[in-house]
Amino acid sequence: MNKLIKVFTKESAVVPLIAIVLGLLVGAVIMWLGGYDPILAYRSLFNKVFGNPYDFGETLTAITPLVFTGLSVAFAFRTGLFNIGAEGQYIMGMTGATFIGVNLHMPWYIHAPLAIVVGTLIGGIWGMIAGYLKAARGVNEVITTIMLNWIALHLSNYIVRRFLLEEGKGRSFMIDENARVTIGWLSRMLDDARVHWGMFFALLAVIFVYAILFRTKQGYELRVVGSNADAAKYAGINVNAGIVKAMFISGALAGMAGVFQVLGVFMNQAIAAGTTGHGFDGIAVALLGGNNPIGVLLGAILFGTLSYGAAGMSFGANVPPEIIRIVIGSVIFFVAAPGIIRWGMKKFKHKSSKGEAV
Amino acid sequence: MEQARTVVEMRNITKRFPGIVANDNVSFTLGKGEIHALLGENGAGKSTLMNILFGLYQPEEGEIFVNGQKVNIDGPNKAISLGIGMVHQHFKLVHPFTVTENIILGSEPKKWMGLAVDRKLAYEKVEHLSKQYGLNIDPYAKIDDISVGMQQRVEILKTLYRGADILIFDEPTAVLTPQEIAELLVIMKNLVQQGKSIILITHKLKEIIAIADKVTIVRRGKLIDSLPVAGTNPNMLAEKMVGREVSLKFDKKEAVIGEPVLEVDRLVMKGRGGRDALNETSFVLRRGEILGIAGVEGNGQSELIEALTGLSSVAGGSIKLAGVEIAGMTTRQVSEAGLSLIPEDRHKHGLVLDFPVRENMVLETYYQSPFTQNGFLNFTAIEKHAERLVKEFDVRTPSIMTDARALSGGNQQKAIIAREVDKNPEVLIAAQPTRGLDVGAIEFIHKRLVEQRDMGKAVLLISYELDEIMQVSDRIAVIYEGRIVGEVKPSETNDQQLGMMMTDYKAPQGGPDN
Amino acid sequence: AKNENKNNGAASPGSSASASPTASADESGKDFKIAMVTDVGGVNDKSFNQSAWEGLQRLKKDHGASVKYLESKEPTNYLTNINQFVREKYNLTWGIGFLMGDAVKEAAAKNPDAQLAMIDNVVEAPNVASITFAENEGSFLVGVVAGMMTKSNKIGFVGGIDIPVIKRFDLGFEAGVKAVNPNATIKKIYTGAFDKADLGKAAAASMYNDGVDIIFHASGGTGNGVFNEAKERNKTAAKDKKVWVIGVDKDQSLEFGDDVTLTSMLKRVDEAVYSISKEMIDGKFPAGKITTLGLKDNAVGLPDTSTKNVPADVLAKVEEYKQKIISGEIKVPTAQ
Amino acid sequence: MDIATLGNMLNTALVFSTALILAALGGILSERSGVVNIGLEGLMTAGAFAAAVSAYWAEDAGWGAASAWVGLAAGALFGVLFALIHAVATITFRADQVVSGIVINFIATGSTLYLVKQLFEGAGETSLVNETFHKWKIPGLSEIPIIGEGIFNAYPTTYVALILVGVVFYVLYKSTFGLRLRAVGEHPSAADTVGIKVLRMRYTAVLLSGLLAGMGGATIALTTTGTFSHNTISGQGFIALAAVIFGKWNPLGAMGAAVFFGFAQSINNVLQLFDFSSHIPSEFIYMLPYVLTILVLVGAVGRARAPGALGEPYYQGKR
Ligand SMILES: Nc1ncnc2c1ncn2[C@@H]1O[C@H](COP(=O)(O)OP(=O)(O)OP(=O)(O)O)[C@@H](O)[C@H]1O
Ligand SMILES: Nc1ncnc2c1ncn2[C@@H]1O[C@H](COP(=O)(O)OP(=O)(O)OP(=O)(O)O)[C@@H](O)[C@H]1O
Ligand SMILES: [Mg+2]
Ligand SMILES: [Mg+2]
Repeated sequence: MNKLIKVFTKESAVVPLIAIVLGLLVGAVIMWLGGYDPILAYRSLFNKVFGNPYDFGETLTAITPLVFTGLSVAFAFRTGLFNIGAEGQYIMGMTGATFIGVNLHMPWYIHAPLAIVVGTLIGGIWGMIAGYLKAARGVNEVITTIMLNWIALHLSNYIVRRFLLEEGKGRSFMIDENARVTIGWLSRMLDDARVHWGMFFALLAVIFVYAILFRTKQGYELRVVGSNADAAKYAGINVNAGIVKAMFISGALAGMAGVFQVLGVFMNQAIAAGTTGHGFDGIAVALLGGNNPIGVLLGAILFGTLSYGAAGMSFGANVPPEIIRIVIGSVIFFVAAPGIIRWGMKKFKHKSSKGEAV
Repeated sequence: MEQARTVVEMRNITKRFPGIVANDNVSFTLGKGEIHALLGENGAGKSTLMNILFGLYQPEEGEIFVNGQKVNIDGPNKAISLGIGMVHQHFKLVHPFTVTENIILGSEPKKWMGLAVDRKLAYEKVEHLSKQYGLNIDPYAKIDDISVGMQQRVEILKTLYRGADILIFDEPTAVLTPQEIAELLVIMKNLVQQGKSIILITHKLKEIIAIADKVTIVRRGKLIDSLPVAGTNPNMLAEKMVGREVSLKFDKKEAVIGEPVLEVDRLVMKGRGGRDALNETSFVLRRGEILGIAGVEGNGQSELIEALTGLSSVAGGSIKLAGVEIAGMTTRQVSEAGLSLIPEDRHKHGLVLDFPVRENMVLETYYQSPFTQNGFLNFTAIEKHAERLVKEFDVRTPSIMTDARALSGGNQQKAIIAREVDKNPEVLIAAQPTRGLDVGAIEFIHKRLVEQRDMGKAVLLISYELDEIMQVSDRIAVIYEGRIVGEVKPSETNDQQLGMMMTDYKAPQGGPDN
Repeated sequence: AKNENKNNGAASPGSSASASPTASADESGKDFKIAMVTDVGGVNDKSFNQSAWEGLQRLKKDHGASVKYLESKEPTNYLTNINQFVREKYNLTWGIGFLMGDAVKEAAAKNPDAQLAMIDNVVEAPNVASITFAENEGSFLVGVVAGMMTKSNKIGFVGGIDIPVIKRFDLGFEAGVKAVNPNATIKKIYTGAFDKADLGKAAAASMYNDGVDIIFHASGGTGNGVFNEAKERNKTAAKDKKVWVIGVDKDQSLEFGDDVTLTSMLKRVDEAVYSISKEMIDGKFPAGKITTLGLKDNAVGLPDTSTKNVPADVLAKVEEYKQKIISGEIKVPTAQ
Repeated sequence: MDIATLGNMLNTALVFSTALILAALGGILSERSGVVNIGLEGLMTAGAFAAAVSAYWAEDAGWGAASAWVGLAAGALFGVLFALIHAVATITFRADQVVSGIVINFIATGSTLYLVKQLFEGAGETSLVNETFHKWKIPGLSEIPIIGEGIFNAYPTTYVALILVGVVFYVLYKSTFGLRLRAVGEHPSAADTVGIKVLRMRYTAVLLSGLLAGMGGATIALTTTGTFSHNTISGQGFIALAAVIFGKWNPLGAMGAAVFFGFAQSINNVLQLFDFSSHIPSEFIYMLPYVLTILVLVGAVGRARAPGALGEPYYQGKR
């Protein structure tokens, strides 16, 4: 509970809020300089997200994978590992889910859960490779995860082409109806938006990660390893096993992001030329959320909302959607360097007190 | 010695840190050719005052005069140009660099129009300086490869290289062996003879009496007294320092020795570079006794600890704990078998500095009931445990939710001892348990070790400080090059004899000349 | 107001090539809103997305329709972007590119009143017009050019990703080469990407080093690297060692110059978008129909600028094969 | 595989490696001073953008062959500009260095594309530069078998990169500046106490890393693409980061890693051209460079030791 309260204490709540405002301001100034109407742009963004049930539902759908990849990166960070490989784990999770979804035919209460479990496991294993190489051979996980991203992309393309391809479609067969995790009634309520159970799993994952990290013996161990590996060794904790476990969990979380994109959104996997960037965005989300599970949730909401709303900006105000990356970047910047905000506030206070003196 | 001319005068210095006044209107005067001791408890503000003189901190109030001139020391550069040099409490050495590189850093001899470092000239200069002051340093050695004593000499050379006339030594002897301390004192005397002035921070009253001309005492940031050393005695200094009477004599009951509990037999372990770090080390530890392992740092003590605790595997020999073979067990198994360790490096090995005290208190027992139930941490139990230990061991912390990093060194150490002792081990290994602590804290910790002994536990005290070994141990084993070379009773030996055993003294060696 | 133009009107670079004279502008499309959604390649992909947008811009110029596009940043956007237009009651929404198939299908099913059109994929729905191209036919013709003009008898093909559309280019090209020059060998490299010029450059370098003198690329932005490598070589190469690239989708000689561009395999996405949109304006929207545009429709083929580098006899041969394909005398393979 | 093929492969590898070498050198300088730089991708993006735009303008203004050099300089300058953000955030305001690096990546991709659209009438790509760099054949040296074709018939930027490897090596290990820089990255307070301006050194290093990574990005625009668009830089910055670590923060090591990677890429093309290997599914060939990198790392002995103070903001008086 204490941590929960900490999140909402003064300093830690005010700084992000100011950061968001400043980030939006930076975006506004740039738009204004470029000859666009920032007010119209932000209004369009807001309308795109909250203007109708459909887009609201789709925004939720856009947020969901970011929660998972954000948690993935944050979890690894907490255990002292920098997982740049959420991207690859995401793809592998996707492939695992597609494989089960396409190739098997079972009742829904087995099929969907099985697809989720298999995809998640494969994402986890993909993460574990980097963990194992670090534990056993001392290979820096930053390099291996970068390399494994590319390997995952091509490997999954191979699997789709070789085992799952629907001829002439450039993608796998559609997954079995029973493997889908869409929520019919909610989807109908939201004008057919592609909402799915993944978002509830995302919320569960937030709680799960929080509980694991801060409530369980396992998480305690992993945090000790992350914070001071030497002390962990002296305390009799198996550091290498910790690294492998942590990367497994991290990978599994990223894998889940991919799993639900397949089972809830696309229903198939395309042969992809490149990665979607959800894994990299996960790094940003994790950092935005201060590597705290609840922070990650909030970060993903912000990130997802802005990204999804960007299309509205470009539709309603003809603003190039790239601007939103500048906004997000600025928000993270101000969150990460609270010194700037404090410095600014001090200057501000200083000035106003000077003003009074005069 | 000529009549002391004032070289440094610090007037009414005040320095605040968030929540604390580290220096409260402190004045300090250093005469030329003087060795001036600065004495005070942990956290009294000694380092802070000296860091101000060296330009690392800026004081909120006060003035500084060097050689009669009012100066504004806005950075180390300024201090260096004023002829001030500082040997820091925690060495400021770049470990992957060589001795020479460390010494010349910042004022390198140059060649090719300043484009390149003139290494040849640098090595020559360092060699020359080292000879001049009798420091005997290998200019080509990497810092990583030399002993702590040598590292300190590098620090001294750094200041001399920059032409310092005023040298500040911040707890220089805390990490040295008796021999090294003796040598250092000689070096310091040497330096003042060559016209340097020295400020010496130390917790060791003996050293002050032995070498200092004047002593200034601070307590909780405030100046208490400044007086000539002649005419003082350790008890008087200690009392001024803590503000109450302290007994410097350490009393303990006669040990009631029981059956053997830790039997180490011909332990062999390979060290770095293939040489034997432990070379058939054997000894026996019995219930109700404190066995002190005396020795110069680097003679296998660290490896011995690693072997005993299962951190590293041994190449041969056996370790029996209460009759059970523990060689080959994991660290956790060893711990469960009844062995506790107070590690040498509290920051690196003893604590997770970014965790609150609460979580540090269960670092080795978190997985056991009642701290973990069904895989979940039981914070009620953990908190109760932490509260109890904090109280029992007088760990001064604002709360058990405070991060360990925020505790002072002494309190960090108390927290570790609380944790280890509370595990109720058969054998408690205490490695350098009082390094860098003030007399009050040292007293507290020593008492706890003896308490364990009196409860019938066995304590293995590994220390580089002879005083500590002599005071606390019931029996002393001397380790040299990975081998126990002799065992003595404290009452039947003295510093000289021990010192000789520790260096495997055979013939007189060429020490620093004077 | 300035920015309104950026999306809605101003010609993007290179679009003037096929624009019809402005004089003929009428206002028949004034009340029509037509939009397109790009795939992740974006509207400036120098390929079908850009070509499609040029078609729409021409439509605006000629007939006063209001046109707009949205770029998809990731595959989840396909459907939401289409829906954005459908909800805004656009008269026609185009899904551009093979990858959009599923999204168009979904949107069409959920919005039976909306009119949609699809480029490069087939969507069987009553309210969708599907347009595909017989890339294999056009590729056959550039294959004929390559087969007749190679000096080394080694010809290269650089593909993006090994997917059905690209396979059509590949196989058509191969058939064309073999038809006129059975002895020529064809080296193929699939770079695995449509957006990595460095891979294109490396692939081209390997091929040219291997003695290849003409490369046909069907690899989007990856092809920039192919052109770049060819240009580099021609800078220093002796006259008889000159190497060539055959461009794709648009007349790439306009961008990369005719000193390296032998010819291009045009794929008139702009024409298709323009004409189908016009049909919609005129009330003749081919809903539910699948249109495959090939040589007979002049929707694929060689640009007029080919005369610069391709000798008349070769062009004559190309014309001959073109007729044979149209007449059905030659069947160009589409897939293995 | 004959001798000529080997030379050609090396040549191709070097084209690919040049940008990686430059960016990795930048990464080394920054990280050696104690500042993590995962913003290399963004810095390269900034460099590629500025290079493509200014070379195009210079060409338009009739500068001819000098245009490419103008582009290279502009790329370097723009890299510095973005590195300045990183420096201010991490050094002055002590922001988390990883976070700041990610921010650089975001802002660089976002703002360059935005600027392209502003400058080129809404287009997502700059117009093609014709006056890009062209290969220079070094007379004499280029006649040597294998390495003649492999190394001495390369783009001027490749020569620049190779020379810079030497320069950075020299600076790091022989010069006063390098000694101080490494000291700052290993133990800033040690450096501080001998009067080295820690923050100023770090600023210098981070800005230099922007310069080099910017040049790296520019290289890609000016030798490979001739334009700048959203995917001109796609992952090279991260590969360069890997090269920094792979090369153990040593310029020669990083160069080795970068060339190795380029070589693995060119093997990948050559494999597709040989009959014996044409049956291997192409996906496995694409994976090759990445798999090889991991295998080499696994086989390599000795863990890389990062600079001691890497990632830690410096506070004066911190213990
Ligand atoms: N950088 C700092 N930030 C905040 N507080 C500090 C800092 N440095 C020192 N202090 C505070 O100032 C007080 C004096 O610290 P200082 O290091 O000068 O003590 P000391 O007398 O040198 O102790 P010791 O004998 O342990 O070396 C400490 O209690 C500490 O709380
Ligand atoms: N960088 C810092 N920022 C804030 N507080 C600090 C800092 N460094 C030290 N302190 C404060 O200084 C106090 C004592 O620290 P210090 O390390 O001087 O203890 P010590 O008793 O001297 O132990 P040691 O044996 O480690 O020197 C602590 O209360 C801590 O809060
Ligand atoms: Mg201290
Ligand atoms: Mg101190």
